[in-house]
Amino acid sequence: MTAISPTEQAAARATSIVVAEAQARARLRKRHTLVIGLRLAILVALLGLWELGADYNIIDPFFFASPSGIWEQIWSWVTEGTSQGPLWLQIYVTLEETFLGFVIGALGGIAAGIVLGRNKLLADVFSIYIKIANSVPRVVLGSVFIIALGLGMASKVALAVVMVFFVVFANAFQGVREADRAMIANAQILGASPFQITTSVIIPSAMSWILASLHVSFGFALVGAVVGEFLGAKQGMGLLISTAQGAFNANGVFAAMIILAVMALVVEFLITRFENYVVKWRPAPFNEQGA
Amino acid sequence: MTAISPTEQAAARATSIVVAEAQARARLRKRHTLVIGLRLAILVALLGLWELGADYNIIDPFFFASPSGIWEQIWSWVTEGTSQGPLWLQIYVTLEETFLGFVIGALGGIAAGIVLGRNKLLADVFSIYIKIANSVPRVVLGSVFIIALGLGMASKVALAVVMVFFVVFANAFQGVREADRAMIANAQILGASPFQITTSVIIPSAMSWILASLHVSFGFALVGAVVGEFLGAKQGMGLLISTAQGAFNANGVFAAMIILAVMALVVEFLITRFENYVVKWRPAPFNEQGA
Amino acid sequence: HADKITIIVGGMEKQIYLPAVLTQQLGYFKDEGLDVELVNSRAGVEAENELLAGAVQGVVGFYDHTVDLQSKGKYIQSIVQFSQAPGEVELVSAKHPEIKSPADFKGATLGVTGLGSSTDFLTQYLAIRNGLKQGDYTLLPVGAGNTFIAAVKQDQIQAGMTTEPTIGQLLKTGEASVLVDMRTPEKTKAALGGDYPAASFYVQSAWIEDHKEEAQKLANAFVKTMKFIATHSAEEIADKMPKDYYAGNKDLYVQGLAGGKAQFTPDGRMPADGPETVLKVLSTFSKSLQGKQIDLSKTYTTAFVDAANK
Amino acid sequence: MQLQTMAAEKLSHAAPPADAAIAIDDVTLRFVTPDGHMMTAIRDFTMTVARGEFACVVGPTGCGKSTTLNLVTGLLRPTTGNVRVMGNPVTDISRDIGFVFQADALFPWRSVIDNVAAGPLFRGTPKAQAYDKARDWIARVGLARFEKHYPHQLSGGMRKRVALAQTFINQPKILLMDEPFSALDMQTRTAMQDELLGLWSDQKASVVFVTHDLEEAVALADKVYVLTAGPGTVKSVYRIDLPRPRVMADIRYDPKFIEIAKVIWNDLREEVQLGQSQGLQASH
Amino acid sequence: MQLQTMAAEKLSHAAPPADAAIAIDDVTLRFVTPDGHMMTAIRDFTMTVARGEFACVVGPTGCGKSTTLNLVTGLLRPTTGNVRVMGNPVTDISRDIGFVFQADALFPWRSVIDNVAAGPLFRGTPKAQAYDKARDWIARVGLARFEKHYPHQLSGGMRKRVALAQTFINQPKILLMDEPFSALDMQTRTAMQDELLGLWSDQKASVVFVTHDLEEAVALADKVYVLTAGPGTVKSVYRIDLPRPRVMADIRYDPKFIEIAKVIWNDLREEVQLGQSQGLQASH
Ligand SMILES: Nc1ncnc2c1ncn2[C@@H]1O[C@H](COP(=O)(O)OP(=O)(O)OP(=O)(O)O)[C@@H](O)[C@H]1O
Ligand SMILES: Nc1ncnc2c1ncn2[C@@H]1O[C@H](COP(=O)(O)OP(=O)(O)OP(=O)(O)O)[C@@H](O)[C@H]1O
Ligand SMILES: [Mg+2]
Ligand SMILES: [Mg+2]
Repeated sequence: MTAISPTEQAAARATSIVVAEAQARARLRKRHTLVIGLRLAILVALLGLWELGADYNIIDPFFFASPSGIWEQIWSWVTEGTSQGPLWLQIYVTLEETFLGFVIGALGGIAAGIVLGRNKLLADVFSIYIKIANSVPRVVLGSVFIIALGLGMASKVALAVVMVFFVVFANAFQGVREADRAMIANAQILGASPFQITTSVIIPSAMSWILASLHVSFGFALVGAVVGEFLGAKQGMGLLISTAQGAFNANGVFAAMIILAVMALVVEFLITRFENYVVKWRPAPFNEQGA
Repeated sequence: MTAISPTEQAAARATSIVVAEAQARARLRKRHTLVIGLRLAILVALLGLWELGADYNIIDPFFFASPSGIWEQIWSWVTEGTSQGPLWLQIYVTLEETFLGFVIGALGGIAAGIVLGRNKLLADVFSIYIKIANSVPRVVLGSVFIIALGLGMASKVALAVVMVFFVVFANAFQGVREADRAMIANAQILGASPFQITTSVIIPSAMSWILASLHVSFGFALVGAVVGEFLGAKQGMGLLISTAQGAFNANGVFAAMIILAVMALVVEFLITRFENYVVKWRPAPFNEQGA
Repeated sequence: HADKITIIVGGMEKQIYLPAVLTQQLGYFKDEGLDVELVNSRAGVEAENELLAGAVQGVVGFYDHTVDLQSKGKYIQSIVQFSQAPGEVELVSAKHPEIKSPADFKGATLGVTGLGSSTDFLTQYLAIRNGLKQGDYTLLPVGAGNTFIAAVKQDQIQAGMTTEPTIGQLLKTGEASVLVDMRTPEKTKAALGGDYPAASFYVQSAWIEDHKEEAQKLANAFVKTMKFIATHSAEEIADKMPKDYYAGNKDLYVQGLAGGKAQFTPDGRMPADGPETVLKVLSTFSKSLQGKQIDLSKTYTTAFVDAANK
Repeated sequence: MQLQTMAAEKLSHAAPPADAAIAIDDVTLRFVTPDGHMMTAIRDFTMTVARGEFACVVGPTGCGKSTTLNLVTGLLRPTTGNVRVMGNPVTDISRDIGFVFQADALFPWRSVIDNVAAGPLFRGTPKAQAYDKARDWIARVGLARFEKHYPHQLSGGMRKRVALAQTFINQPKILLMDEPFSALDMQTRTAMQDELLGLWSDQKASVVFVTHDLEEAVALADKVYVLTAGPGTVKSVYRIDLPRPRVMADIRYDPKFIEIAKVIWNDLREEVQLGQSQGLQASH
Repeated sequence: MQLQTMAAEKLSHAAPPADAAIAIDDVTLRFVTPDGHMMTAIRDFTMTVARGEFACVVGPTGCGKSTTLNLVTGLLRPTTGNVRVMGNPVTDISRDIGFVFQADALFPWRSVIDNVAAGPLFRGTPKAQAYDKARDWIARVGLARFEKHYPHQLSGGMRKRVALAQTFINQPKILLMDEPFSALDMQTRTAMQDELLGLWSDQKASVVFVTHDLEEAVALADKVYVLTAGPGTVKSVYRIDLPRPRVMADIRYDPKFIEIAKVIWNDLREEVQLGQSQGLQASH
């Protein structure tokens, strides 16, 4: 052992911290690669099994399609268009309906959740009617909407709205009710008006509730729009599925569903982005924390 | 003013407390009456407007039925049975499917939510697949289930399951992620195994999340079962609706929906009961607290 | 410039409604100066409701709806008749060779697309005509397409009524065979005792009053198409249809079309005894028709077709 | 001991005057216990804080100190009796009050500066001004380096200081503080006490200050309330006549101070022991 | 001041021996701050607690005391350096440890008795036995009447006592306590201190006790660690040689005690002042 001067020691320490932090970053990167790798592995394994199953007729491709067939179908839609026009138009139509429905339903759900969550009397009186409305089969509602709103975009949007509304409402309502009472009291004492309490305490604390419901309800909005298109439409992914079903084109049905899934994932990615931005104040769980 | 002895004073105080508490109880009772009254008033007003609208043909009863017509329809179903057999049998069939689907979907959602919520790697890898599955239109799934599971109860239950699963999963997952990290750490230090942490910290703290999703998802299970019956069934409320629709019998469609709503409310009542039992430890919000 | 006319088709890809899309594909609407928009809706009720609500101008669907709706006080009229046979086939599962005619339906479960649908009434009519009573058999609504095939495969139905392309699909795999064919007028007469007008183009009676010109133009376009069908081979017709409608298996589509082409009327005209047959079939089973007086002459008109054929 | 020679003067209970800043008049408050019974938290409680007065409340743990403050804010309602603030009955949560909660009540989604600026922003102060003020107060509680941190990134004592800044910034006329300094080290605590006294004398505020540190109570207060154990009620009230301005770092060595503290301490000790034996009794 | 004549002996830093109950060896821990930079919470931190030793930690607020305890429990991992408990590197959260958190960590859905019984139940003690033990400990902390209450129905001090009972009932070999008594009144605090000392000597436990009350630290400890402000590191370590058993109610009047407290106080004050000026500096 040789003696080390204090400055050397300090320098050594600083180096070791830099090294430790670089290692931590490398670990994070490695983990990210691992996650992507595992996801891909699962995807490849599933598709491989499916394709094999279809080849050996264990999974009847007549009913359940096959990855290669689906791919061909998508390719043909992309290059040659669908019977209803170009593929991107179908996607655009469905996406527009879904988006409108999602936004209206989510905003409505959040607003209703906050209003009823903040006012016990209103909640006691009206929540029973919301429960009733939620038990109405959407397919039947679909027909009612078509009668009332016609076969245009409005009825699909309405159907997407009712798919989204209840999920978001339920969560927003409960989220509001769960807001910490001490924090509300603190805001009140600091001088917040009821409206300010809502915007600066209630909404931030209900945010993770609302976001959780948004994650699941975009898929629901998509389902609503597609069901609406099923019931009657001249454009859209739902019609594409309906036509494919009618023509025993399992590949077409699954191809359309995969396109829907990709749409959902893109929006999901955006919601997650938004979520990370909104809840960046949140502490990491102890076991995931590391410099 | 006459002098009062200390004992008299104490007695007077005790009395005034008893009086104050009796008053508080009376206020509670009065509020309950008010809520019920308001609910009924809204119901009566809605039905009255509907009936009037139907009478004066503002609301076309051919499309939107009328309360009196609905009532006659229900009465005729009750007394004479439906074309598919007695009404209670239809209710029973649908309720059984719904219940099975609800229980399986909810348990599955909770289990998946807890497993993925507790394990970051699994969550990172699998949640993307759950998102994809959630974007599959349920109507398409319906025919896939009928192909795979036949036209019996299984396919309706499966449809109810997929309606329930995602909502419950999303909430259970987020609920688990929200569990207070200090509390988890405390349990761990007190000697809890991972399983004990799950049962005694994670589940209780995710409970209000799970319950919120159960409220909304029973309605969804009902919708799933009914849609399944729409696609093909021998019995059930869905078939009743579909038959009534086919016969342009709007009263029949709405009557069936009202029966569904009543079923949903009964179950909702039971869930609320359960909720009150489970979360009785919860502090009342400051403004609703009172002796 | 003409107003936009919206027409609901009860399944654009279905062969029985083929004239609708074909007219569009052949450009006959444009030739007439019409701006027609076709909307797909596989659930029949939606189409009728929309028509009655006035949101669309016409529907391509089964003629029997005009009769049924009249019993409920709503008047709609077929102005062009596409087919004189239902285009439906009663298939029997290969697992049940013992069923050789509708007379053997006793104790069997029979697949129909939906309760109260045309397939429901036709199936029951076949059974009754062959000496059975209601209750001797069970009806199961299984829809069309995949679910129908699955029901046959899983032996949940022993026989069932459906249309192309489900027929072709099941025949191809040999899982079912034809028991009663109602795709040609001759065979339909044999099975039902008369012509059975099915696919048709109908509109609200009130609409005709103020839209005679449009109605005529529509009739002209459709009649041209009916003639095209009559004078071209199945293959030539299939070539005109969007590729998605036969998705990779064009042969089967052509085969089905060849077998069913005869169901189409050559001129769009209502077969003379057709409406009666329909009324007979419906009034035997449909509760809403019982005890009601139906004026068949208000359910269709040949005026426009006649003019078009001139 | 000769009370009359002392600066601490034991006051007798009396109905509060109408113009007091805070007047709690013969209040009883009962809670419903888990087994459905009623539990009296405080009983026959009477307390008056005049305008510009600094009152400290001491008493054994669980005797109802926090409950008393909650009554003043309007977060809890008395079962019987009534509470007035600035002469008006308490019906809703008042904006004139500043309240430092015993437990953490910061907004976890707001950074330190956003937390501190919350009050002025709620009250309509322009943004720039509110943030300037907030920065000033953050510096006063010694957290300038932590402006952008979120509460969960702070230590317990730092969080408490943020809560203090959050309340002080509003310069409330009535200031309620529930054990505000117990998580602070002695030096920081002294600095905060000085800050508090400064604010109090600048604002002519009325203060109710709950603490377990009797010396702190005596050092700060005009008036010390000693509560009884069990269902809390006022056991005795002492007026502290130590001269002002008081310098926190020195006052503890003042012989008058030591004497007063001793007297109140004896009074308090009885109560605390009683409270403990009550707790133990019921264990059998 | 003559250090050699005193019972407080300033120890020099040295690498910890292998058999220590707790050995923190040259640890640095950095957090990511909101603006993405790294902030050093503790640096070059070395600390050893022998088996059966009672160590107190004092230091200005925010200096890294809680962080140090979290390192020992395994809730936080060091950026560099390593931490050993009972000779083994800390990889996971250990069951041999008892930890009284600075903030509330009770289970709000469990009543007092269920909270206290949690530890034994988790560790597989039969139910009846666990509840008997829990009842005993609840009585010891003076909460027998509140067995069935839920945490939100208790006062702050009561909740803290439940947390103490919850930890003590497990009779841990290593006991970490983060300002456990700061919410208690003096009398209750003394009782709890006696309870703690009893437990410690019965169990031959090793204790790390964080407090802001220097007198409390000196009264309880074998060894007092004084931490520096800013990124915390050990400034000095004092060995307290006051005889045992110590009686809490009396020890404060022991002249030796007063002397020791004074020495450490001077040492600490420097740090605290430094910490404050740091906070103020950055405000510009
Ligand atoms: N929501 C509640 N339900 C039932 N009892 C309650 C409730 N809140 C408080 N209590 C009871 O009221 C009493 C007084 O509580 P409080 O919080 O006012 O005490 P405290 O004097 O502030 O004590 P500490 O010094 O420990 O903070 C306690 O016995 C407590 O158990
Ligand atoms: N998650 C975190 N992210 C960033 N900084 C943190 C985090 N947790 C703690 N810190 C910082 O680490 C430092 C030490 O905090 P710690 O809680 O250990 O202090 P402490 O000595 O316990 O103080 P107190 O006496 O106030 O409880 C503080 O400056 C704090 O801001
Ligand atoms: Mg308190
Ligand atoms: Mg700390």
